[in-house]
Amino acid sequence: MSAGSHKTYRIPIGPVHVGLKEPVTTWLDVDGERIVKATVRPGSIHRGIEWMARERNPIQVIYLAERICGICSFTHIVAFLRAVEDAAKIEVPIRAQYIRSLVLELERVHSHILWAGVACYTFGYDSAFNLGMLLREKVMDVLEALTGNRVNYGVGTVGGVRRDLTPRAAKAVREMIEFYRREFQTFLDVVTEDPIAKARMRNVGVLSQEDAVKYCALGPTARGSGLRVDLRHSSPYEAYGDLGVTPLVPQDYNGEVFGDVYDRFFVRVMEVIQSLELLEKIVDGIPEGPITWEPKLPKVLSALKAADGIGWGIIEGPRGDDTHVVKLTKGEENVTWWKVRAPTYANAVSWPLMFKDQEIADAPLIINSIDPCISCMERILVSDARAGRSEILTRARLVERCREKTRRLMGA
Amino acid sequence: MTCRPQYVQECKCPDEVMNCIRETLGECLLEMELRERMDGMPRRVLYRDLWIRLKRDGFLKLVDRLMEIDFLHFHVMSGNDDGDVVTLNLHCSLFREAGAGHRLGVTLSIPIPKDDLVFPSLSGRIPGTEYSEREMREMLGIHFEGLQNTDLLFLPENWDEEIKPWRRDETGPAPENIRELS
Amino acid sequence: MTDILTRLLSGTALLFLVLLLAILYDGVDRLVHARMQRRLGPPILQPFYDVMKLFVKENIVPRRAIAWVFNGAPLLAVTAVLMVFLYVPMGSLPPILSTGGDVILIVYLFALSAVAMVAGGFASGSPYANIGAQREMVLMMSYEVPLAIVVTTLAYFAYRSGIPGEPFNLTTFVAMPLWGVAGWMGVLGLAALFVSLMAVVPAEVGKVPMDIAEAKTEILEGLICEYSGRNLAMFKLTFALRNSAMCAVVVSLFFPWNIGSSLGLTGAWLLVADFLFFWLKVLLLQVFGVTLIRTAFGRFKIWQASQFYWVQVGGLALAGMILLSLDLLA
Amino acid sequence: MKLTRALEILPKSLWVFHCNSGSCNGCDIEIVATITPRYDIERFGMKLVGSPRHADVLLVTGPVTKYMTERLRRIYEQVPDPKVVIVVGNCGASGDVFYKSYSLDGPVDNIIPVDVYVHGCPPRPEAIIEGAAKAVLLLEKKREELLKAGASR
Repeated sequence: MSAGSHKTYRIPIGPVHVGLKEPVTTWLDVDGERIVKATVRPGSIHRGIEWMARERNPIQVIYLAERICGICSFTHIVAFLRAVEDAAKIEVPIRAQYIRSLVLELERVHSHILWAGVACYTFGYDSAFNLGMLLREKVMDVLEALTGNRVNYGVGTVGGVRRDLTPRAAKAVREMIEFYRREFQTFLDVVTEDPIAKARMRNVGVLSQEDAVKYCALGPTARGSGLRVDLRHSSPYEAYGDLGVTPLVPQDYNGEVFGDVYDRFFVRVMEVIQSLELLEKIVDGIPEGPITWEPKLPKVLSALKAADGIGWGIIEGPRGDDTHVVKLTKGEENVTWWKVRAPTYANAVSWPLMFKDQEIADAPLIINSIDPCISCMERILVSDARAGRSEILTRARLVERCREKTRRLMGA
Repeated sequence: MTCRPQYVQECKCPDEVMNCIRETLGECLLEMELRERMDGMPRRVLYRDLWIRLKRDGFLKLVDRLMEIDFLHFHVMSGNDDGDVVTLNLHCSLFREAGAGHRLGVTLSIPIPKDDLVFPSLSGRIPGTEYSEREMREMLGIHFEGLQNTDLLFLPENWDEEIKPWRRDETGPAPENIRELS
Repeated sequence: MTDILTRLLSGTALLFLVLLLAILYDGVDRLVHARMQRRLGPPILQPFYDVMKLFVKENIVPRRAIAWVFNGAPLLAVTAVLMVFLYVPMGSLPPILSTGGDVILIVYLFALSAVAMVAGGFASGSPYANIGAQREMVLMMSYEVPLAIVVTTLAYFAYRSGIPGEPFNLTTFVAMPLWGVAGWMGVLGLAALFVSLMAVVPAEVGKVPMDIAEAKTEILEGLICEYSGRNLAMFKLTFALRNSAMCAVVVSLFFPWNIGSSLGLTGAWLLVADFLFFWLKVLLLQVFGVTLIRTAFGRFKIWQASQFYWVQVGGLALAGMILLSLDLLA
Repeated sequence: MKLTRALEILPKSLWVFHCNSGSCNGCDIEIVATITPRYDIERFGMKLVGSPRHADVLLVTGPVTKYMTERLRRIYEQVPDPKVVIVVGNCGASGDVFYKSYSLDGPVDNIIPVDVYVHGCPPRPEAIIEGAAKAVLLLEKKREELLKAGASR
């Protein structure tokens, strides 16, 4: 290592990353293996979704909201729907609320297991990754049985849900709960008790409780820093008021809080087990009744056209609270404006703090630690100095270049 | 002002907060509404949202007052071009850690005249607002006084900074800036 | 003259065979790894396909790279490791260059190939490759210490306990297994040395948990990040060969027993049987020493790996040394 | 020609580099699902690699954002010949729900030449594997072209 000399150089992590506004390029100023400074630059996947929504009616926006992020798609839908229902004063039937909660919890299970697996993959623990992903297929099967899709389920609609919970699906959910109760402990043991895994995660990317408050951290990131914040507890929505969720913090289990990657990992893995309990309560307690406020779409649309006002929907997604704000104007079919705040948007502000004085080896892990979306693992790009080239490449030129290279290759 | 970076464990009732806001703002308060969010079985109030419309002059005073009650957790800023004014909404919450059903959502909605699009930055008080302020700057053209970092956040490096994507007037994206993919 | 010619011919043939075996063993490694992760895994010949494909792919030299170092490094790396096999006795087959070299030379050859890779990494002009090269260097400095302790202790022990032959030559160890010479303390010491040598293997071959220099998810394959086509193929060969070479050396040092003579074979059959048995031992060692370890653990950080080699493995090697010395005194 | 023999083996080894150019992540998790035990693409000799220099196939997801355009071109150039580009997901093929925006430059074939489209939002892992199988055939064809170009010289 460059001992003595303090020549720092910049390496980029990213820019390919995920979510609505969550994709991030992180420029790390590195001295040897140590990170001196981190600059975060999101925006590589800014698609202008909020702007697109201005030309669509709320029902159409649902499908746009679903594609903000493929992992927490249902979270975004429910947050959006709650905002619309708040603005239009629509009451959702109880059964629909339970089904929404059910899918939200299933999504949390799949998201957390995916994240835990990917985190293991990030520090080269492929076996745990494979084990995690193997376990995750079970919840994907249940989601498929319930909704017909593995990802982007399309079950939400204004005033309710589009798919009922059939007895068969309920049985599948119960089976899944049994399966995880049996099998998930192995994964937990493999990862939390592995010495290398622990060494890689402990005291890495620390976010103190004070900073977590100041930088408005959310979800498992905040809970990993010891804050008892969980919207399912502090402002219950849908069926969560009946389920009684308590925030899960590491100090209740381990006695102390480090606020590091391990704590965030621990919170997420334990939340899977918590979700299983919630799922059981939901399946047991789901009441009979209609699943939509109004099954006929034209009626819904006319009600939305007549609505006027701003609605705010905020729910606890797998990664933290997801905020949607919608303005509907009387006489206008389309959404006037719409604001989405995915959890990573808020959590990313605290990234530079976590990076300070860490090693490059930890950088992808730290990036991962707040964002359980599939990480930048295989998508870190090398950006080179040739970026300064001013020539604009057309597609024809590119093909030409490609052929040129071929000729060069064959000539050599 | 130094804020205490922790949440209170006990909440105040919404009426008390509302009185406090009324006192602090005086004539700067334009409108205040308390919404009760009902859900569950039996249907009952699960949490409350407070919607406040206020003048720009009373904004900092109110934030400081609310910070004395609890650390104001900042969610996001939203905004819209409403013709003569740009409306900026700050979505925050109080009593985040104060127990079941006690969180109080607070939305501060402030109209800013277009000929004077200046707003005080909160990033000194709540560092978590930095991204939102940068976003509002590039999307709506609001100048935040005291915001250190004014780099582009979401738009590409070669973006023409005169174009503000969310504006509906001549500074918004012109048809030639918009691409139809299919 | 004819001697040199036969050696040249047999050497080439042997190296070719070794190359094939090393690649095949890489396939076994991948298959076993996949099966242990409850996957079906690639076909056993997958590494052959990979390497052959890479040889016909385009070979890109980055503009900022120093071309001759960049292209020369893989060649040097692969040659250095291949050379190792010329000094390793395989079964009852004596090493091709038996007179010329000893264990110290083998250690140097390993180091040379590692240095070649580092040079290639530095020459590619990418920050990731740069970091990878730095890490490889640090790693090298860390694992060389236990390696040196093990090798010198064994040679010293062989010399003092009066085993005939050059103390540093591998043939010496093969001719007379040390386990039989040592007392109970010596056996303990040998076991300690064996374990510490096995701990060095993952670092030498660049596999998890010591694949720090090539970490895919951290620094994009690090060292070999900028390599493509032919050069990359040669690096892949280097990794496969290092794996087999390292295990072959360990087998020669610690498990030199042969099967042929006890089966009553003679002549060419003896050579063939011992040769196969030797490679079987190498395979077993590779599966247990490398594949199992890489399945069971995650990746170390560079300072954790350094610490591991300096403190734990180094300590174990020292303990082995002390035990063996005590055994000599007793 | 000896090279031809060697080339017959090529399709059995397919190294994939994955680039997200603005996708919603749905395709990306399905791509991850294909490398996990249930779908395990390694049994066909495919694997995800960390550097475009090692890749045979460039897998692109998402409608290309303006920020990513240049980067996508650069990655495309870094992939050594012969190479195949697969677009996974509807939005990379046509824009899909993101059909009109101020910050998109896509779809992908507007930026780089695309060989295989895998449709679906997101496509199932089986569909992605099928796309890869198509890519294998194309790769073979491209290699033959390469050979011809080499022979004519």
